[in-house]
Amino acid sequence: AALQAYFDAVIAADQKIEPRDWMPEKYRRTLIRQIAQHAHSEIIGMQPEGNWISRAPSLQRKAILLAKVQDEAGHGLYLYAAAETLGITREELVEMLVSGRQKYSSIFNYPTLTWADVGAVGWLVDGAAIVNQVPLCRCSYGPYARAMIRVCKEESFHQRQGYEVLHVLGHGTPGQRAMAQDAVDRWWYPSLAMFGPPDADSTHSAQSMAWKIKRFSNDELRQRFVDMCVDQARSLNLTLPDPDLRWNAQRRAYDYTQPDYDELMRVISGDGPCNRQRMAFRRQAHADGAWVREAAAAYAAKRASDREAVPA
Amino acid sequence: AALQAYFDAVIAADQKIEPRDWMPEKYRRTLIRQIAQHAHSEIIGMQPEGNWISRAPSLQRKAILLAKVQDEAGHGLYLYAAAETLGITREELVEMLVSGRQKYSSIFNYPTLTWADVGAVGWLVDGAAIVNQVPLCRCSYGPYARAMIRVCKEESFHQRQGYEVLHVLGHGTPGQRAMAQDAVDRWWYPSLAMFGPPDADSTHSAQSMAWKIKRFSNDELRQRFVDMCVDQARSLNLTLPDPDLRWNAQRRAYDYTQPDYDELMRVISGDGPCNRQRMAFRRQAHADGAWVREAAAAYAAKRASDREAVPA
Amino acid sequence: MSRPGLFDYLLALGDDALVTAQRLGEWYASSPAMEEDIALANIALDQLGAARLLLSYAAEVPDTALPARTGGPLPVAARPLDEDALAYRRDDRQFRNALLTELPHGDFAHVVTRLLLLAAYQVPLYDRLAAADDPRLAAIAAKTRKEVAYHLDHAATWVRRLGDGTAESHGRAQAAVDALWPYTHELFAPLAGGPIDPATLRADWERTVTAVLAEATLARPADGWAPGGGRDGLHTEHLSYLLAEMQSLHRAHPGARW
Amino acid sequence: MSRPGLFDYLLALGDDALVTAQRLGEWYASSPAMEEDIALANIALDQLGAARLLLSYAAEVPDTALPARTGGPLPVAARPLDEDALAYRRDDRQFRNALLTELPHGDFAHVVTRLLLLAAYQVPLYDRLAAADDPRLAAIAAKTRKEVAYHLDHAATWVRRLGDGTAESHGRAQAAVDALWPYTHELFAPLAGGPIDPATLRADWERTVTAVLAEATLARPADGWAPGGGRDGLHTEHLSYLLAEMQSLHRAHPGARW
Repeated sequence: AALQAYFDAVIAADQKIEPRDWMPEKYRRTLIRQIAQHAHSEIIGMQPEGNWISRAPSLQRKAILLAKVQDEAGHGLYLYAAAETLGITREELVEMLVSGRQKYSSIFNYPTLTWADVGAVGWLVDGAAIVNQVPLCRCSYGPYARAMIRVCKEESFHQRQGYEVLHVLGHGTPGQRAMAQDAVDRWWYPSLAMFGPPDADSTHSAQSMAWKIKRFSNDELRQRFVDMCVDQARSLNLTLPDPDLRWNAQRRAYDYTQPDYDELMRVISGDGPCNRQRMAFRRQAHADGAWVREAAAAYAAKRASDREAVPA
Repeated sequence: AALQAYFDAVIAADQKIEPRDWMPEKYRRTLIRQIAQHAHSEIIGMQPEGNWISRAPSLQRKAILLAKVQDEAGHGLYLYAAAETLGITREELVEMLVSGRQKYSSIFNYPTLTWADVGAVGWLVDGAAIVNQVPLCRCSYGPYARAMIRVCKEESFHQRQGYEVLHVLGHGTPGQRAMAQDAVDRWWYPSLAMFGPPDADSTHSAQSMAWKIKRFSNDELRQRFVDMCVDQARSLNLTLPDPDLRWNAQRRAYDYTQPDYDELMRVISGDGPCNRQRMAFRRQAHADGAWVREAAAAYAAKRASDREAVPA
Repeated sequence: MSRPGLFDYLLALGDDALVTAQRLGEWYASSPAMEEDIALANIALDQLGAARLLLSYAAEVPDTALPARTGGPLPVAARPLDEDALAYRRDDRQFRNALLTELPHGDFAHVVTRLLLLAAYQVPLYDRLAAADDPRLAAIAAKTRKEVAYHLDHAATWVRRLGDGTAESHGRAQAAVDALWPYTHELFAPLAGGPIDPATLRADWERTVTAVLAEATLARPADGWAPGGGRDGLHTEHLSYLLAEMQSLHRAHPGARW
Repeated sequence: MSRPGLFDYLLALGDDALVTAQRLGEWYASSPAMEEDIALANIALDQLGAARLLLSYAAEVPDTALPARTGGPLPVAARPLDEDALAYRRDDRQFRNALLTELPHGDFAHVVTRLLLLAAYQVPLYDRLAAADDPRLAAIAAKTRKEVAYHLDHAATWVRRLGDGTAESHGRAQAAVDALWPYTHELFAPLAGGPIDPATLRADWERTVTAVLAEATLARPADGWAPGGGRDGLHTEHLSYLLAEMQSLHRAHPGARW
């Protein structure tokens, strides 16, 4: 009870819980689930963008895209490390991903059909991720908050790069502009759905808000994202595919059409365009790497026993 | 001795030896080797041309190329069937190919680097093959002679198609013409080498001529090929890469530079640009097909035992 | 004949055939026996032949009958249209083939299973189209129906052999059926511009496929997933790779004749 | 600086780096551990960076210093030249990379073995070029030498682990060494236009590679086959597929900026 009181006081004071601190089991499990899902999303998220590395249309864009996909692997690593501070191993986390027992962000179950999708993913998907994640930099769990600071910094860099890709296309040839508009048309609603179901239907939110794992409601964040995108779309010379999008002077915010939450549920439950492809890719890479990981372990064991064999 | 006399008489009378006839063991073995090598060449020859099926630059050319590669499989089949009449099984023949114990024509160990190579292979390689093979339509062994009649008919169709590919390129854009000239530059000498070493160095020839398995010497056939190509090259708007090529009014034939027979020997012995690739491809396809062949055999066996199980 | 939507309808059928031919063409010299190399090349040639007839017809459809978005969000780059402009100068967002046809090949079981599932649809399709009001389409269909009947027969023979062959072949055949099954639903989705509602082909397809699977001792999957989008130019990530390779040479030489 | 042959020399080095980056880029998210995904992407980025510097320099070489056959039998299509024109608008017959770099990837053993064999050559190469008379080339080399030293170190670590790991990994590593070895000879063949005779790099390379193979308990192959031709634009059949994919988008939009 004293432990619980201390925990509550830390949360109330906007201080950080650290790995050595006592924490409620449910707080720990909620955090593991959330951080793991975020880490898995980075790992699976390498696929839709990696899909265009080999075909990037200039060497500079190829370098930027390679670096971005590399950063995603890096984010996956920090986040797995943050989750590990909660008493779960990397092996367990990876196993949860490849077995399908833990989810990753549903947005990565959509295909990247054209080069403009690389731009749209950067602008919209990374943009939505940032809106979601910036508040997490003040999350109550220290290692997660610190990981998020680093992740958000890089994500905003990626978002900027995505914006630039679309800016060039939006002001390019008619074919390029059409490609960009098509990508924005396809990614807009799935990006809105990234903020989760409407507040009325959101299950875990209340407890997470109390624990300061979550700081704003799904709908608040979604609105923030919409407001941010409207102006940027104009600069991109592109339109958002929502005929009902308009400024509401009373709310001082844009009214907009909600995404199709039934579709979101279908994709979450496994029936998106690429769920199986993404999982098959990840499982194949994991399985193909088994002999290498075994070899590395065997080699390390030999070196360790060599050292032991040295006379004292 | 009576058998030998009958055999000699048939050969002398330009009649055909048939599978049921007695024949000298060495005649049989020579024929098996020659027919098998020819069959293997058709099978391996599918690779350099098949390499361009997926990228043929028009649908019509794609259809023609697919049909040609299909014909090569067909030629492989007739020729294996002709060899089988000499008392060897298809399985043994295939095994000889994938184990590397029997050879295939060295020409297929060169890569097809551009689309123009498809034209050059048709024009020069099939052209040389026809010059080599037309006399075999009168070969003393009946099944082989009959197979060659069919093969030669189709080959001359292929040669015509190769000529047409080059003709379009030779009269096309500067880039197309350069591509065509480059292909002819690379395939000319290897095609000359297809007729084998100069007569002075040719080992099996004398006996084969006596048996009417072979009807002209390597050098006679090579000269016939050169003479045929010179005029055609002119119509193609392309040049043959031999500065010493010129009409010799006395011989009533073209003088020409001999191919590099040392290179021919290196390629035959395994060190051509593609020997390993061609063999690896063939072995892989053969190995990948093993489970299918087993399934087909198991299925056939079940059907056979079903039939036996029917009460009489 | 220039009904609205005819262009897209011809593209859908033509692209199914073209992409099928392209995938089969990748298998040159790779099948388990020479006889099968010949058979697969034959089938590829038939599909390619049908594609050429359909795309040539599409290329001649008057502009007035074209939909607002000619074959997708990007304009077809080459005018005048012909079969090669349509095959080589459209991007994947402009292709109308069903996703089933574009999936990369796995093993031989995958090759023949896909062919079974596709041909079982093409047989009643071309049977019905052979009686269509549109004489040009009817003529194409009359030629093609005989060919796809052979494709169906050939594929069914192999699926029976593999399904009822060895344990390994059974496992591979079942895996292929399971992987491909969800993509069959798209074949029966509404398709504007043609004389036939694809849904009316389903009963025939079911009968054929169910019978072959039963003879092959293979289970019919119970999978509710029904991916689609190909008819609207929304493909898998695989198609653009297929087209990059197929179109590379043609596009590298703008304006050239071949 | 505009020695005759400089253009081809820069292409040779730049194409080695570009094609290496392209092949490594195919491995995104496919390696045995996340740390390795990061490392391989890093190496790909370094090689791509070197390629960009070298091709940009090549693009600025004055026309008078170009050889008669500009980079091959086909003319480079785009003028003015820049790194993208050279990367995206040359055909395979105009690429100058060594064949070693273009071979398709097999397994992870193949990836790290190729990297070892290449980096063991690039380390002494860029060390020597860092002292070249040509200040621009020297500056590029000074930057690149540090990067390739890391590549060598990384690859050597893996080859030791795999060679001296399990029986399976040893077998795979030996198979990779055997398959790739013949292609190393080309690295030391004469190369005009540069300040260094590649043959003089061989002793260093031998020392490095022999030591790593010995530590890895791997046999040094005795294979006399020495395929070549890459420096003259005579490649394997694999390169044109790599380029078809790499160049597909760029070529589909002539004249566009990205």
